[in-house]
Amino acid sequence: MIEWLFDGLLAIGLLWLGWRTVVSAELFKAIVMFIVLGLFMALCWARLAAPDVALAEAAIGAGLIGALLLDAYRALVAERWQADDRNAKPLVAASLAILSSVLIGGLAWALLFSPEPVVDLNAQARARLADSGVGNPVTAVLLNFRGYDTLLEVGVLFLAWLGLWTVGEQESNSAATGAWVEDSDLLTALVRLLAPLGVLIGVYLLWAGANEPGGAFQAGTVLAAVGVLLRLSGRLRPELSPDLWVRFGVTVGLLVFSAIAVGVIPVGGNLLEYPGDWAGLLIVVIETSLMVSIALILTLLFIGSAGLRRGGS
Amino acid sequence: MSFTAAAAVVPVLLPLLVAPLMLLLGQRSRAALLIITVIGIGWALLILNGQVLELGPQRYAVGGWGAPLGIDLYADGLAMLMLWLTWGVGSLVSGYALVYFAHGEAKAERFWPIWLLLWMSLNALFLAADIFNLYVTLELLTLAAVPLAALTGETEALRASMRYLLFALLGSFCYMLGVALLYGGFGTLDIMQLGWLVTPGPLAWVALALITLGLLIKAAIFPFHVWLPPAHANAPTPVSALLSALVVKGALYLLVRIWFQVFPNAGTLVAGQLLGLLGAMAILYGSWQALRQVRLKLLVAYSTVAQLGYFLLVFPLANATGWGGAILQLLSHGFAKAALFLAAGNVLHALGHDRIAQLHGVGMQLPITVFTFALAGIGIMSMPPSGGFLAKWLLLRAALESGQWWWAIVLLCGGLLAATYVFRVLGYALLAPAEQQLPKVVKPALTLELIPLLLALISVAIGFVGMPYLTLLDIGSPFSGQQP
Amino acid sequence: MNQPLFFAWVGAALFGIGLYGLLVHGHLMRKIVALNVMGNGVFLVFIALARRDPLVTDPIPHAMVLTGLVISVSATAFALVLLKRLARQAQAQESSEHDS
Amino acid sequence: MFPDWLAWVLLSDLFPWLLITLGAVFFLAGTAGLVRFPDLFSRLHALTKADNLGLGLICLGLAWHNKSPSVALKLLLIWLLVLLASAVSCHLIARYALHSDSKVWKQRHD
Repeated sequence: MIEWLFDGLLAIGLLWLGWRTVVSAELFKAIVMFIVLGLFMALCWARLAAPDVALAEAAIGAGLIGALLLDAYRALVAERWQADDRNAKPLVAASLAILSSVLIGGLAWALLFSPEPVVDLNAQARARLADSGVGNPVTAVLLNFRGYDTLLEVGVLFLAWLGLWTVGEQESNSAATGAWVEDSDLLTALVRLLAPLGVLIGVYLLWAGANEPGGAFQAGTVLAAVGVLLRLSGRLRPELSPDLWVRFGVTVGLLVFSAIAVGVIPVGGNLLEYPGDWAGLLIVVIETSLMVSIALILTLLFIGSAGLRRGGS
Repeated sequence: MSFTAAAAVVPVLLPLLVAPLMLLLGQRSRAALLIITVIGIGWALLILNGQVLELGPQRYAVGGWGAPLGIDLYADGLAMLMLWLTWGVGSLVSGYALVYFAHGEAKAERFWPIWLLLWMSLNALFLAADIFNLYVTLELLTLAAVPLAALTGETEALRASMRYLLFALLGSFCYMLGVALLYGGFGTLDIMQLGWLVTPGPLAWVALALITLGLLIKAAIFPFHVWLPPAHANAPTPVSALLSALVVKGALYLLVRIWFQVFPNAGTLVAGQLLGLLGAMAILYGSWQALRQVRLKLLVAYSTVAQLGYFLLVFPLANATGWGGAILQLLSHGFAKAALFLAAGNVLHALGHDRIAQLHGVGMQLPITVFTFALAGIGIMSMPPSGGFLAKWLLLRAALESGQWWWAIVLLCGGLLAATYVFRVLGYALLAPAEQQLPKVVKPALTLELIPLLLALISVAIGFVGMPYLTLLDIGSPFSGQQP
Repeated sequence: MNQPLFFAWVGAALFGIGLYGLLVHGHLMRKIVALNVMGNGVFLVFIALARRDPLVTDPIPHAMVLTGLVISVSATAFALVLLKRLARQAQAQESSEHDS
Repeated sequence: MFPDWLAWVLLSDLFPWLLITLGAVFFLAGTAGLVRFPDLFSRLHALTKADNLGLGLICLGLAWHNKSPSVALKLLLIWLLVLLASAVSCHLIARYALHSDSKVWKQRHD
């Protein structure tokens, strides 16, 4: 009973936040609602026994996307952008609402009559877990069973950085004219304390990921949080045009992962088929290099941010 | 196991490795890396092609686990044809781009890694046999295509790319929700296993509807075409060619994979006619819009909207003939459209504008380019002898044989409209200029004129390779064994 | 009714709400936020279905959602960068047109 | 020295729930302050003060309930981190507001 109460409250919270995100009259409110929605999602993942996802969601979904959205919001306000924000007319909006409701109804109907799966992939994954080289089933799926997906996904991250480099600008908006908040003792103290602690937690998550919730993505995101903190407080000011070190950093994960993926072909037989006892070690090497690239790329996403500045202009 | 068996992974892994190297090693090694990529992929495709011809469809278990736990790659005749198309158009356009970007290092430095990843994602998409892996390749494709479309940095291009990105992401999420439903209901992600396991029911129908919707959005099929013309027309010339010739084909390819392999029994009369109707609307509306355009590149882009519509006729005309015609349409349109966009780009570069009504005298100044435009136009307006003609002739035959004469009318109208817009451009271009005054032009480099010509020649030549094409297509086809 | 189905329904509803937001708003940033709501809905359906067996959760949807999360943050970040650039450039263009 | 009833309360299963409930009350108060208080500075005051205390009580209650030193240590760490983060972010927001001349509410005497 108490469980249903909790689930019910969680569901109502999710739906209400989702709804407010979509219908709030002001953009700023919508963004805040979305960030809170992210936190509720993390809670929901924890409730549904998905700690790996909860960790990633709290760091990425709520934290990083939230910061990115607020940053973009600030840039738009600073530019006084006359956005094309004509919303649909009431009649159109009503028909769209009906359309969406029909879609939700159809989905609910489909889910209600979902057949019982014949193939039990869960059991198969658990049965082969011992051969995967790691003890955390999610890590096993990500880096071994479905490692090919992850390899391509690292390509997506690399592309996000390339896209940023193509269309991004450095501290472009008018908000970037104010002075940096550098003289705050409290902020300095926070950075001094959090930066090493963040690095410690990141490395711990990487190391723990083999057998417990965690892994390269969670670790990379925590490191990126440190990077973003340094970036937003003006202590780290990377250039948009990357020097050789940055180029190396953003590609090292992809290079190491694909080199190992190909390198094991003569020994293991297939792409990404880690030979025997080497699986665990190779996965650690891959995850470490992935962590570096992920942390760097996620930090660089804030390259065009105005950062923490005094309220000028 | 030897590397010959690993031929299937080269088209994916080679560009994936070369892309970061391009970024690290810089300008000097660019041409060398490019040549390695082109030759490496071509060589791997030759081996793979041999295996497919000899042994039938090939499966490759990444990681050695095998589906459903692992991810399999799968190559049949259709996949081979798409891979060859990508290789052919990709290599030639790469050559064009080497010259095109020679005087703009800032753009070139960004173009090359992104384009290689785009190539990689196309190859990965054509080889994928796992519906979630396909989602990842679709996202790769989007996140590579959009920055390329925005490469010029002009406001119009940025606005078009933004719209493109939003549409593509909407399509992705629809597709991914369909994948979630299928996994929830049937417990596997492998296309072939799903084909055996999927049972009709609410879950399967809703999943198919979501996946189809997502892919139609990504393939810019009418009425979801609105993002395509501005995005394709405002991109740099080589990018326009790649986007129109290859990128939209990814989603269409996936559409037939899902419909004919995951839901082999879904091709009911109603669903097929409905998709065919969308195709017909795309043909008529796209051609009509192309006719009304003022700018050459937009005309070519609207022509893409129309030409993609022909492919959807494979759903009502689902038999060996229709299948052969529809796939051939993808191939010949790929080459012809790349040629058209490159030729249009040459005109734009030479004149500084691409307003159709002011093309007088271009035919005298840029004879090769205008000839290329005409040659590629033959396929677009489906006149013999060309791949485009053969494709539409097969579709026409399929329509008449199955008694669905209404598609034949659409085909004929589409061809007529296409002929009108192609001749409209040629008419202006070949017209003698007023007052005997030739327009001032910046002549493009010879390579920039020859490469589109080569592409146009290939699009015509495809009309003559009927038998080898049909042999390859038959391998692993849902209509395998039937006489087209 | 059981817990997985319940949360899968919530996920479906979030997807629909996000779709409504995407279509009804003209502002590009509202659209980006709405797309992310849709994404959360899809992820919730995945994770809910992984709970079919209440004793051992299925790790495969978890891995797929992690992949999806990273992809969606990449796409969102790129979309926002594009939006910022577009906003600045369009605004600059507009004001210069007003001046002349 | 130690009254029996106090020992009984501390050892009973009820005590951690008491702490958690008390913590929740503080959260509620903080939220009420956030919604009802007239200006940014008093809102920040209500939010950070009351919520930090509330979280501390909840952490204490959970640690008590769990009876494991390592869990207690983790909870303590969480509380300290939140204290630190909320102190700094409150400070930054207040400073930003001060610099951009946010209105300070004053009691009107009339």
